[in-house]
Amino acid sequence: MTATRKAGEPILAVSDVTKRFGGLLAVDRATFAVAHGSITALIGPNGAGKTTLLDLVSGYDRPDFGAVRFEGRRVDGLASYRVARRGVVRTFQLTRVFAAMSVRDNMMLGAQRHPGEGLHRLAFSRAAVRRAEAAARERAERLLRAFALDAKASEYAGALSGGQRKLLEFARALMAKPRLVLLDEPMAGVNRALGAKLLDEVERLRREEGMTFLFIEHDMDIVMQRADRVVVMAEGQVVAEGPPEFIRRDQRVIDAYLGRRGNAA
Amino acid sequence: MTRGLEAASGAPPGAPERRFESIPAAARLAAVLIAAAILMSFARGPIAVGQTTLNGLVSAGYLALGAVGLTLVFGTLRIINFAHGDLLTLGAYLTFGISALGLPFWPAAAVAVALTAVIAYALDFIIWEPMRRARTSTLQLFLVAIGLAIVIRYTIQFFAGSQVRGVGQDVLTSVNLGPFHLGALQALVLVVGVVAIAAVGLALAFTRLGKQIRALSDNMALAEVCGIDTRRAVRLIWLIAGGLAALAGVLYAAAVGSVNPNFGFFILLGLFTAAVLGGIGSAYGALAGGVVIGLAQEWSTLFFNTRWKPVVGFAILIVMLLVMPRGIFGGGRARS
Amino acid sequence: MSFFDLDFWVGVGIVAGIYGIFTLGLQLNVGFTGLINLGQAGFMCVGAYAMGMLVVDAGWPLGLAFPAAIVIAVAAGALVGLASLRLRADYFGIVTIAFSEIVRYVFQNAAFAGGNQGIIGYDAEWRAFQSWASERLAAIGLGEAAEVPLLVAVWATLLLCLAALRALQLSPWGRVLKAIREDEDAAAALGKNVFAFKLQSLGIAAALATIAGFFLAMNVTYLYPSEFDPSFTFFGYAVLILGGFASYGGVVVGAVLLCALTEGLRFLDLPLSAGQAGSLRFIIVGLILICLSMFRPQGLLGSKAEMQLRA
Amino acid sequence: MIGRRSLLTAMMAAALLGGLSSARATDQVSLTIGKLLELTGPLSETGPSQDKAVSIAIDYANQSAAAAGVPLKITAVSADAQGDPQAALSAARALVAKGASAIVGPSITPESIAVANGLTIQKKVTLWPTGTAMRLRTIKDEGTIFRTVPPDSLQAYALAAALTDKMGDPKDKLLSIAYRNEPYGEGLAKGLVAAWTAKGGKVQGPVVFDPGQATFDSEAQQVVDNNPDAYVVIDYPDTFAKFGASLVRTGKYDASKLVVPDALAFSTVPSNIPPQALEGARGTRGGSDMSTEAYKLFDQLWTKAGGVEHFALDANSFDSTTLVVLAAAAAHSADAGAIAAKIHDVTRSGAPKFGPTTLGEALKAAWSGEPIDYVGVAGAFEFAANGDPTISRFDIYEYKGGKLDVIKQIDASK
Repeated sequence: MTATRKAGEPILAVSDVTKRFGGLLAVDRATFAVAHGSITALIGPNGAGKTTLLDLVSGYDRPDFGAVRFEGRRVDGLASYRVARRGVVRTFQLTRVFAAMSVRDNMMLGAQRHPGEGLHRLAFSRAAVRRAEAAARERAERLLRAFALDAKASEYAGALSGGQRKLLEFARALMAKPRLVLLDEPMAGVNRALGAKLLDEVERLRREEGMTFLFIEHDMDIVMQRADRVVVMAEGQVVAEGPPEFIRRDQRVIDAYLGRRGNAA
Repeated sequence: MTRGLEAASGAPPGAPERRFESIPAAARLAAVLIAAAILMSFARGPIAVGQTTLNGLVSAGYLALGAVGLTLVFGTLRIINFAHGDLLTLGAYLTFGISALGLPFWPAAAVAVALTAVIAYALDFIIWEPMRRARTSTLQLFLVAIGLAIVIRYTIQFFAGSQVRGVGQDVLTSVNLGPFHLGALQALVLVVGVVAIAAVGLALAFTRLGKQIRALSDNMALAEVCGIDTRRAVRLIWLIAGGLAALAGVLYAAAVGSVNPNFGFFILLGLFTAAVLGGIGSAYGALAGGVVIGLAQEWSTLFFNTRWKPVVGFAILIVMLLVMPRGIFGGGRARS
Repeated sequence: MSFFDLDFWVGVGIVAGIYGIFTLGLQLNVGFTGLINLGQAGFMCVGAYAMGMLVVDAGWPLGLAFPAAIVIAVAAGALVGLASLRLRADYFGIVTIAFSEIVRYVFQNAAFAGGNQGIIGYDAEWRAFQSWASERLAAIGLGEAAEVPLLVAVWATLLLCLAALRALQLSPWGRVLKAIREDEDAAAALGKNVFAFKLQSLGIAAALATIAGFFLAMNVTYLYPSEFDPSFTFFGYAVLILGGFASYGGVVVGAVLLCALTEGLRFLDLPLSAGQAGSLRFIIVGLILICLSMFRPQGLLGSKAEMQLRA
Repeated sequence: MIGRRSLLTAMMAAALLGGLSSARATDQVSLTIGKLLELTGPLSETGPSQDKAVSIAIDYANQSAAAAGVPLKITAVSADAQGDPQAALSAARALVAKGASAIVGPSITPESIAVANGLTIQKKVTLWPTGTAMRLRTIKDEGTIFRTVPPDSLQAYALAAALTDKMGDPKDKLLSIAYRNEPYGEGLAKGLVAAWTAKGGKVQGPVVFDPGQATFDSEAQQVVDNNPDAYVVIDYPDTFAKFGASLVRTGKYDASKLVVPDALAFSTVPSNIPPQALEGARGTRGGSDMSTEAYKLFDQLWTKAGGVEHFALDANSFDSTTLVVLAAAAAHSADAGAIAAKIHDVTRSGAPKFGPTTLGEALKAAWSGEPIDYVGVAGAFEFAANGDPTISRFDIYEYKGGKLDVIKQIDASK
């Protein structure tokens, strides 16, 4: 399911995006681009504005200034549910699963444009609803198996461990067949082995379904091995952008992020 | 009750209430009210406007005092305390009970105010504290408040009967201030009301405990982090809420002259309107809200048939919530 | 002195059914969408009065006036929702109770609604149906109590609404609703138009309130503003919390138990004055409400696990 | 309070005994009367006085029956209408379930209609509401609803007559009207405006005030504005305690210009109503040629029983209860339908006249089967077919020194 792609045009273009909370300038004229089918890491010290930027891109919050374009069309200012419907799905830093609902139900909520979610369709096109429900259930089962959560399908999501919740939130995001997935520290609290499996799944989805990933990550090993581009933020500004090897040597990055702590990563 | 609900109504990260920020708002409000009064006196004549203003200030007294307790409890503990109106009734009926034992009216009222404060504190100890520890949802707190309101009201009625009871004070002699007239007792109620409002306002602004309470009502989690002993502060809030409610109840009974056990519940929604108008959690807001509601209701009689008076309060409430949800002084996010 | 008087308990069954339908609407809002709707009595007032005025003033047949009244009430629900659904949950609650009070005062003072003289004479067609049905029931030996047809109609409608809401809850639409109750932002991040779902939830609640209002109007044969007092909504919440949070079946059980209890207490024979007995009845209901909310917040049929996960 | 409780337990015992003894005595009739009272909810201020009015009527009837050797034993059961028509219907059903053959109350018309349509018409149980609205007459009650309160239309003429008697010809006289915002007030005010303007009088207002409000100063101001020739305030005692005080405080209020309807008629003014608000005021209430002694007796019974003070229309509840007892005596039975059929026989105009002071003889005469014309405390009751009192004789009274003094009687139908 590869989207129509104008040659060379990035899937996501962030230009001069600014956001202020009272006196605090959380994001300051951030400008960068994410290429189709790329796995881009967004790194930077705590408080650099990474999560705020993700909120601005996903419509969870509205930028004070600047533009966010997804597949060439502006999305800043749209409500978060409209951005999601355009094919941009996100996960949260503090995982947000529907605790009092089963793992399977959590997954089923990921399905997009489900006819069963409209009262009129429920009443009049019951066949379409049944078909969509079956398709969504089949995709959910497959994803749950991929993330080793199928055994827990009928348990309450609230009963899962921190790591399992992270995986569930990620799997749920994939339910929507998104074209761009924004992950906020997907590996936090996930054990090494399961983390590697998750990243393999990311690469498989990029290869087979052409999905693009932008993820916030603190673990430099993962960034260096898995990301094909890196965007570095510090104090609300994008200080550097480029392939991982280039970023490792860039002086600005070292000062802004690595250097300040004195020891090389 | 729901993560969504809790997050939406989580501790409001509004700007803490600094004394300076609230004075301009109070000044702006006073200016608006005075301008409105001047404007109306062109249309309806200064005497009519003056007289209704006096009438409005009398009811502003007990509305404001009743609303202060309500907003502090609502602001800090997220409790939509539907039992608050019945604390007013409790204050008035304890006064009757104590004065029946021989104490004159006003000393009996003082004892009743103290007693109601202690009862409010005890209720927190028995009901609200355990529920807070069990981190119950807003809905459960709201339902307990309804149950408590019914129990208080009908326990009073069980012992005192539902018939109307005269307060036994002289409600007739009136004082003439130039062209305006005001019942002597009403004047007393007005004076006591204004003095109490000022005292509460100053206490909250300048005393250490007052600051703690306002900080708590502004952002409970933040207050805890800054080392405020929230347990003691919460207990104090209940003492203040109960005491002020009882005082408002006594003032109401004295100003009106005769009451039955339903009066507290009947003006409860008026207290809510004042609290929300002023901005939930802000004590100054409740004081200002009470004044605005008191004046608006009496001024409305100049323009509309008096049968519509009760609707004025509710109309203001809805307009305020849609236009200025954080109220005149309010902090916190009113939008989910 | 017979406690088991058929007429009395048929009457209690009717009131329980009316509260059941009314509280199903509350449950949809509170238990399944996370909306604290304190104005349900106001929607019932709009619906019942619309039906009454359409029949009496506009001369419509009941069969047309009743569905039209539902549409009008749903429109009122949408209006309230559009104006206030963006507010914080507790603010929304206060707006809805202010709305229901304004509606009550308008119908008490507005000349078009009969002022505080109320509205009468809208139940002629229903009375005809009732007597026709009574003869049928008498033929099969159930003719004793006059109100049995109303009881049957109320409970048939209640069970129908219960089944419909339960089916809705198991549908994808219901799933989204519950997700919104859990975490609005997460639901929005999955592409769900949270505002639209809340509006639909409020609209359906307004429709259910109107159906309850219809049967209330037929039961008391006279529309009068004090029938739609906020205390009706509070009693509805007591039914909800007794039956069980987020459980439609619980609403039916809660309605029967609470109505049977409050009405049954009328036969409490203590050496007290009438006034004291009257007060005691309410003290007992109040204490039940407090104890339930404190010690069994999930009520009878609600799920304790869900409550804890959410707290 | 204590006095009443021991009284109550005595009556409870009597009820039990009554049940047993009926088997022994030849045809001892054991009548149960249902009290449908406003004990909780928005009208709960009316409950206690109505409860007392029916209780003292029953005690007085029991004593009179015993003295006259009439084998009739009366007990009471009560239920709470809660100020809500649906609760009133359920309460009425509880009363019938507890054995009530007649129901005294409820106090507002909406509840009366709900109870009538839902229960009493079908069960042939007589209903004695104190609500006066004409709406009650739009339902076919099949002779089961009787009212001892004069209908609004008649009382409106009585008020107009009382005003004319005091101020002379109404032509160009300014009458300021205020009423409490509920059926009783609205109905009477409409009738009065029509009656007054028909005679060329001018009307100011009506100022409508909401009973739930705390202060009435602004409303009171509008009543006394433009110095009207007279005021009429249609209200219940609980709100008038506040409204009257507000009127006096305006400083421009002259109580002698006030005329009030029957809801504010008390033999002695309750303590929470400021005396200056009524001193010199006039009023109307249902009357009869025995009014003075009847009210004196009623007042004695009321004071002797202790407890709550007078409230609106308590004499009417007293009369309703007495008429039910008389009808039961005439019917020799406690059956609801039999009682309903006998009401007209105990209030037949032209038959031998009896009153509260001669209740014993009335009971004996009724028991012996002759028709009688019982005249109650609150007026004579020749009931029309629809159960409303036809005789329209009204007392016009004046308050002097906190006491009610009947100064004149008029016939409002002329």
